[in-house]
Amino acid sequence: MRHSVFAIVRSLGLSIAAALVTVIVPVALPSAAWADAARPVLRAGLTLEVSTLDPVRATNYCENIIVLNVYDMLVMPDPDKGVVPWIASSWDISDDRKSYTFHLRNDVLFHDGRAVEAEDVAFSLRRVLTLPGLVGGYLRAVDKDRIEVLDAHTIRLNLKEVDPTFLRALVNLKVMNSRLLMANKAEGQYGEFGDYGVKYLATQDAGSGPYSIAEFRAGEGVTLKAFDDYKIEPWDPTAPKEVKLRIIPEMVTMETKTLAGEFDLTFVNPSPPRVKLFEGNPKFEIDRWQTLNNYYVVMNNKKPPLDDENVRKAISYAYDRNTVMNKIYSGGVPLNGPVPEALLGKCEGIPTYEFDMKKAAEYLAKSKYSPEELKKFKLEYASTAGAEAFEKTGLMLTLNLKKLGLNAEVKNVRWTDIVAAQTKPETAYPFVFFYDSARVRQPGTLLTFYTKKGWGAPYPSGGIYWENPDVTAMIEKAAQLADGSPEQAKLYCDAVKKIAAEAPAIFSHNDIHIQPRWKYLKAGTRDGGSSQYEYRFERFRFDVKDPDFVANQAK
Amino acid sequence: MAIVEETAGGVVSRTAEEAEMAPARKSGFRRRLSRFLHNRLAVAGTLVLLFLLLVAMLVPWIAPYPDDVADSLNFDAVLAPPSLQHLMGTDEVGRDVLTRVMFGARWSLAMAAIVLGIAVTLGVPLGLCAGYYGGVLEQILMRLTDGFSAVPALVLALAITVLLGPSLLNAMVAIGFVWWRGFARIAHGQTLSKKQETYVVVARSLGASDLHVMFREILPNISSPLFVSLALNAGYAVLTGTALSFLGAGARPPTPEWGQMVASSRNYLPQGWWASLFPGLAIFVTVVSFNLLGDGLRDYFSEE
Amino acid sequence: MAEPVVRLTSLRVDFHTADGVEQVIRDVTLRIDPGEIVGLVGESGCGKSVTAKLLLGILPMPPARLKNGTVEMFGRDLAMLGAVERDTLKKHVAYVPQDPSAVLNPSFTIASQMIDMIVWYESDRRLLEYFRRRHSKRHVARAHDFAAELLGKVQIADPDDVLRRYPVQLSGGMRQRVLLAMALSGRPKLMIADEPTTALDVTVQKRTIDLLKDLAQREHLAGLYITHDLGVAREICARTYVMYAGTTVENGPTAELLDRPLHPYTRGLVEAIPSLAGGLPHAIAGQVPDYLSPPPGCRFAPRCGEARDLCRAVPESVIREGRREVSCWLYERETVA
Amino acid sequence: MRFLSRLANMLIVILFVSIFMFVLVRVLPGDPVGAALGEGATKEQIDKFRTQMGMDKPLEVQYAVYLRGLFDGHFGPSLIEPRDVGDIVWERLPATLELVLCSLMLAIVLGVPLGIVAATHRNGPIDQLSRLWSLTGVSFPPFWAALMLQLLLGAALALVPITGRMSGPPPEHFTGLYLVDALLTGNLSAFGDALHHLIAPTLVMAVGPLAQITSMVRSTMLDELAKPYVSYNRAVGMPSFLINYKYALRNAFSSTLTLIGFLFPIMIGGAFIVEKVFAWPGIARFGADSILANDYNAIVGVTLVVCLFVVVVNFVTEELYSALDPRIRLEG
Repeated sequence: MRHSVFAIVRSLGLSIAAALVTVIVPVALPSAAWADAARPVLRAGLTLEVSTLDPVRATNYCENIIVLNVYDMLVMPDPDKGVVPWIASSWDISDDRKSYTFHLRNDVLFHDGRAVEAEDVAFSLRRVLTLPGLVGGYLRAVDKDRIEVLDAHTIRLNLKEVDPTFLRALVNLKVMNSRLLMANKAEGQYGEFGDYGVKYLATQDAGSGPYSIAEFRAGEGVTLKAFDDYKIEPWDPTAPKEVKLRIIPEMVTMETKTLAGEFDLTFVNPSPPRVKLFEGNPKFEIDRWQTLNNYYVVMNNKKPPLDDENVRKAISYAYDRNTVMNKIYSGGVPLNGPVPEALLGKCEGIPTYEFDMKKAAEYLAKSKYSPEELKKFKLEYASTAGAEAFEKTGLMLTLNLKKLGLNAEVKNVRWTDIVAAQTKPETAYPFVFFYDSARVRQPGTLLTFYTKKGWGAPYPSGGIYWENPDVTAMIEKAAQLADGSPEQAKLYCDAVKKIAAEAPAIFSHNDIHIQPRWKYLKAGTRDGGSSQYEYRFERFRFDVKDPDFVANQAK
Repeated sequence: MAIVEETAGGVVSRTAEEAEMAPARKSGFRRRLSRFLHNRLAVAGTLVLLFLLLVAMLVPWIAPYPDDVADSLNFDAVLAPPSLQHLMGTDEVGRDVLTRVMFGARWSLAMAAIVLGIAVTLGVPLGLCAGYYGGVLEQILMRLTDGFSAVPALVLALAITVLLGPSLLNAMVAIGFVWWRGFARIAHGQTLSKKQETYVVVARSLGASDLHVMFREILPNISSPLFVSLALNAGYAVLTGTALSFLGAGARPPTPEWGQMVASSRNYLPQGWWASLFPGLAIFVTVVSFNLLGDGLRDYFSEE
Repeated sequence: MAEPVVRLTSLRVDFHTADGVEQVIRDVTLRIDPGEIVGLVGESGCGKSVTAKLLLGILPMPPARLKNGTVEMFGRDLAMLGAVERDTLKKHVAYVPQDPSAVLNPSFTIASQMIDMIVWYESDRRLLEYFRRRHSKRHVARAHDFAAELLGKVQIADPDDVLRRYPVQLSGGMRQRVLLAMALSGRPKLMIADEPTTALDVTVQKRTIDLLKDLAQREHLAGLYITHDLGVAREICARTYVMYAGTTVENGPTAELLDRPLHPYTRGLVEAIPSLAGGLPHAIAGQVPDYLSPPPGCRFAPRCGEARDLCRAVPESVIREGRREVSCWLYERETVA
Repeated sequence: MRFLSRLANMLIVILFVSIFMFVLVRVLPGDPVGAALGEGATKEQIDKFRTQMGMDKPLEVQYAVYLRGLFDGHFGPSLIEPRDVGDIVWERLPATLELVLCSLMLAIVLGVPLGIVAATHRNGPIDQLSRLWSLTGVSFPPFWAALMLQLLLGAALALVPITGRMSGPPPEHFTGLYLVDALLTGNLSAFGDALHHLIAPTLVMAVGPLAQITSMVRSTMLDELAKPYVSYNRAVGMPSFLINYKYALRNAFSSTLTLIGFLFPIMIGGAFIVEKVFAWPGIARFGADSILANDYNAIVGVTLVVCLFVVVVNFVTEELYSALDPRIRLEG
């Protein structure tokens, strides 16, 4: 038996050696260096799946970032001015504020080289209003049957009712190449429009934006290429000429790869302990800016004991905003009332509820419910499954409520189940923690949920079920006024004060966006005026001489 | 997993050689016990499991920070590394990891118990009937088992859990519902081999009812492989349960379930390695212990 | 007298198991002279097969351990030999195993297995040489012819047909003959047959025994024939050893030994044979002892009708009638051995 | 005949699973539409979507539509991705297959020799290690092992990529298996790239199967080595090499084949976790996401395709098994 041992050891050794070769050889092979120094490449990780590139179906931040770089709009959001001309070089508004005439630039090209025309705008608008999807909701004031193409570069849109948010909402109208889509339509239920190009757009683009889609690999990522004929803004030689976005579902992996120089920046906030890691790295710069994300705890005002104003106030006092803002989130700005100051303008005298357990107890004592009764109510705090910070906030709140003698508990619920529950006062959760990204950047949209109009919307705030006739009247009146006018601002301010006085929800804070990036990259350093518009990549700049840049580009 | 589902003689099977070399013996409890005790790893596994059971029962009294099981936040001690105060450190909201790992033993043992309870209740009678009656019934039942086996357990359990509504209890039910197929196979195979034995034939000729024969005559005689399989499957059930929790379909935070703990602490790797390392280790140790126990039981029950 | 082919002296083998040390072989002394077929008889579990395995070098150690004694084959002490030399000796040993159906590899044809063996013996224990020859058409063809010739020697009518078959396609008797043929492929000098006919039915048994006897004569084989069938032993073996519980208790020329057994155990065995003259056989009461804690002296004492106090000590073997030897306190030594 | 009846069996199993899954997703509670539309969808939009997906029709009508779809490989539109589930699944399948097959190969290549050495050197150090390994290797929670390995290999040692299938552009598409495609097109850098990316996920996926294959090979080899034909061959002086590798392994390998049939579905289950951690763009990651999002068509599509492959692999291993074992071949 003995002499065969050698044979066995040999064969075992061989297989181990083979395995080692498998491991080592690729290490030795240089990864295909297909980065070209002359064309700086921006690399970043996406933590959510990109399941469509269709602007109408895009829902998560990753899809949004791609879409807003591939498509252009009539107007461009601007953090200071609201919106600025873009494909539309100018526009006229009728006196009744129900009719908008846009004059389009005539030098804007789609990625296939065809000029953007009014017909494309009309097509895109009809498409967004016809297809199911979120973004259509922002444009619902538009009368779909009265879209008038006046000439190749002029279009008039008519509203069914005055909508102060309309111009800002136009950011959601991505202009698409109608002919390309019609040439590539698939069978569908929209008559002559087939499937409205839904299938095609899932993986292809039909835009006129600064980048076109070079490659989309489902589950892996998207590569964008600079559109050389982009005319609205001139190309800078140090702007990314190519953008490689890779889907990395695990946050920790994405951050590791960023630290390793495989990515240039992160789009989402690292968790507080990990921020330190970037802070401690001299090669990184961290941008911080206040967002317009309104964090609040929605309360179901129809569900006892939350139908009692005193109970709601007590709960508001029991909410430790500073802990949430600074320990759970990485800093923020307190939010008083449903609208952030950045949108509301100066408005003094909004009732606030600073964390104070004594006051909370006092208000609870004033409740029409006895302590025994109060104890019997089961107060569920619905936290969106997977949203860790939501859960931590809930733990804090329920812990404090327990100290007050209330029976509260955190329940992790899927997003779909939350929004489904919110549509009826009987099923709506007592508490839902959420943030509104104030996508349209106008107080009116945020305030809708405090009027009957917003009741039952499949959205966390749809489950507030609170109203006050005075507030409703003020909000309706403000909608008729010129957007941004002092009269309108005053009305919104008064409405906010009245809402805050009855504490229908716990108003928490606006968070701080934290963006770690390699120093050689100059990216947006403030809110882009609408969700994710800070990530228009053509505005990014590289320090192409930085050795780190050169080294990382090769990775 | 498959082999364990398939045959009771799975992962480390006792070999024919071992059987052959052992001279003829009178089998008896003592001898079996001594053989079991001789398998030091099996004894170690059993001790670990007993320890876990003890911890699970006594945890509210022995855990260092019993409040940390769920409703506790300590933002001043977030992700504190292991120290004398916190032997396994603290997690992302400052809860004591050791306490939560200890509480987690409850869920994992419950997972094993409930999953196997459901699986055995469903699978064994089905397998018994299939093996005992044979014919068309056997064909149908075994086709059914094949069908269930063709979809990976994790996938089917995941789908059922999600459709029932994600929760730990639903995950247990779903896994149990998926798990019966292995037991059905074993019961079926064993019943087939025992059906012709004298005591069964005698019982039948004496006019005993089918139910009596199946459950009073056959079942006790096929219980050894079932016991071995129970122990081995317990580990895999725990693994599957924690995997479901990791994917977000099982336990939800703040439930201190091990898979869920790894899932919610993984964003703090590598700095907060202790928060995901220890729950993961706990899973590993539990599963290994179940496997060792199963291995020992196989020795215990093995025929000469 | 010529050098014996096999000589076992005072063998003692222990088995180290989970339950303790089993003293399976306590004292085996055995000799086979050239051209002589020696029987080894006893109940099952007496250590006959262990003895054979020890001779063949296939007793797994551990758990087994040779505590005492020497094994000599062709005049060489096996313990002194290296593995290679020991294996070389095996070429000259024809092994006829107990269960012909289990011994042939079910996955290969008879031809494949026989050619493997023939080529291996020809390659002089060199693996590379073996592979070279095994893949050379010429060598394989030659080995094939030799295999057919061997099958002819064991009176197989259509060797080519048998060679093509898998073991499952052959009858038990056929398989046993194939094994006999294989045993001859190394041009052996010694045959070790471990109950070669137990698994066969009676008519086939008879023919196989005749064939064995015939072959042994023609090929001038010495042999050890293990059996529990005293009738078979009488037919084929010149001398016979009786083994009980790991001890060779008695030996002598087969006919004498069976006609006038000396040891009470041998007597018990002979009485257990159903005789044609009628009368029920008397089975020996009791069982082979537990090797974990065997009786201290004579191992047969607990079952022996004539046991005395003396039997608590181990009996020495004494020579009787010149050619017979027995280990029992009933007999006193005639001459100093 | 036996072949045909097995084929029929296979079809019955698939049909059974398809019916079971169809009923399951429709009977159990849960509303998928909200998930598909995302935050802030209005009630009208949800209803519109529902009609569009045909979910307002009676169950039997839905089943008819579903069955018709199955025959031409369509599973209906995905709710989370506006494409047909069939397209998504077929597009993503190669990634998962590549991962599973490579892991299986790794497990076999390492496990079989290890098992043999463990068996032939019983109670030696390798054997002790392999026995310990067979108990521990199957006990690693895959998600945890994946995270830890990722940290160790990728982050700490920076040895291998820890996400994705490729850094560079993929090779020209033939099979979708990058390794195969790269070889077919002679694209060596793509081959190296793909192989490099395979290392980490493959290691994690192979841990359990390696343990099981090792222990299976070990114990069947031990059984095999204890058989009379082995001691016979030893007795007649045949070399250990032939006995171990030619005789025993041949017989032991058939049971390993059966094991592979059982390992396959488990590995696909494991892919559901490994693909997520390693950002692997396969069917399993899509499956996990779609299941968690309650995407009816995707749940059915993914399970059916997985089931199809499991059944086919089992079929193939069984056929191979009987081809290897003359007893079955001759009796069948």
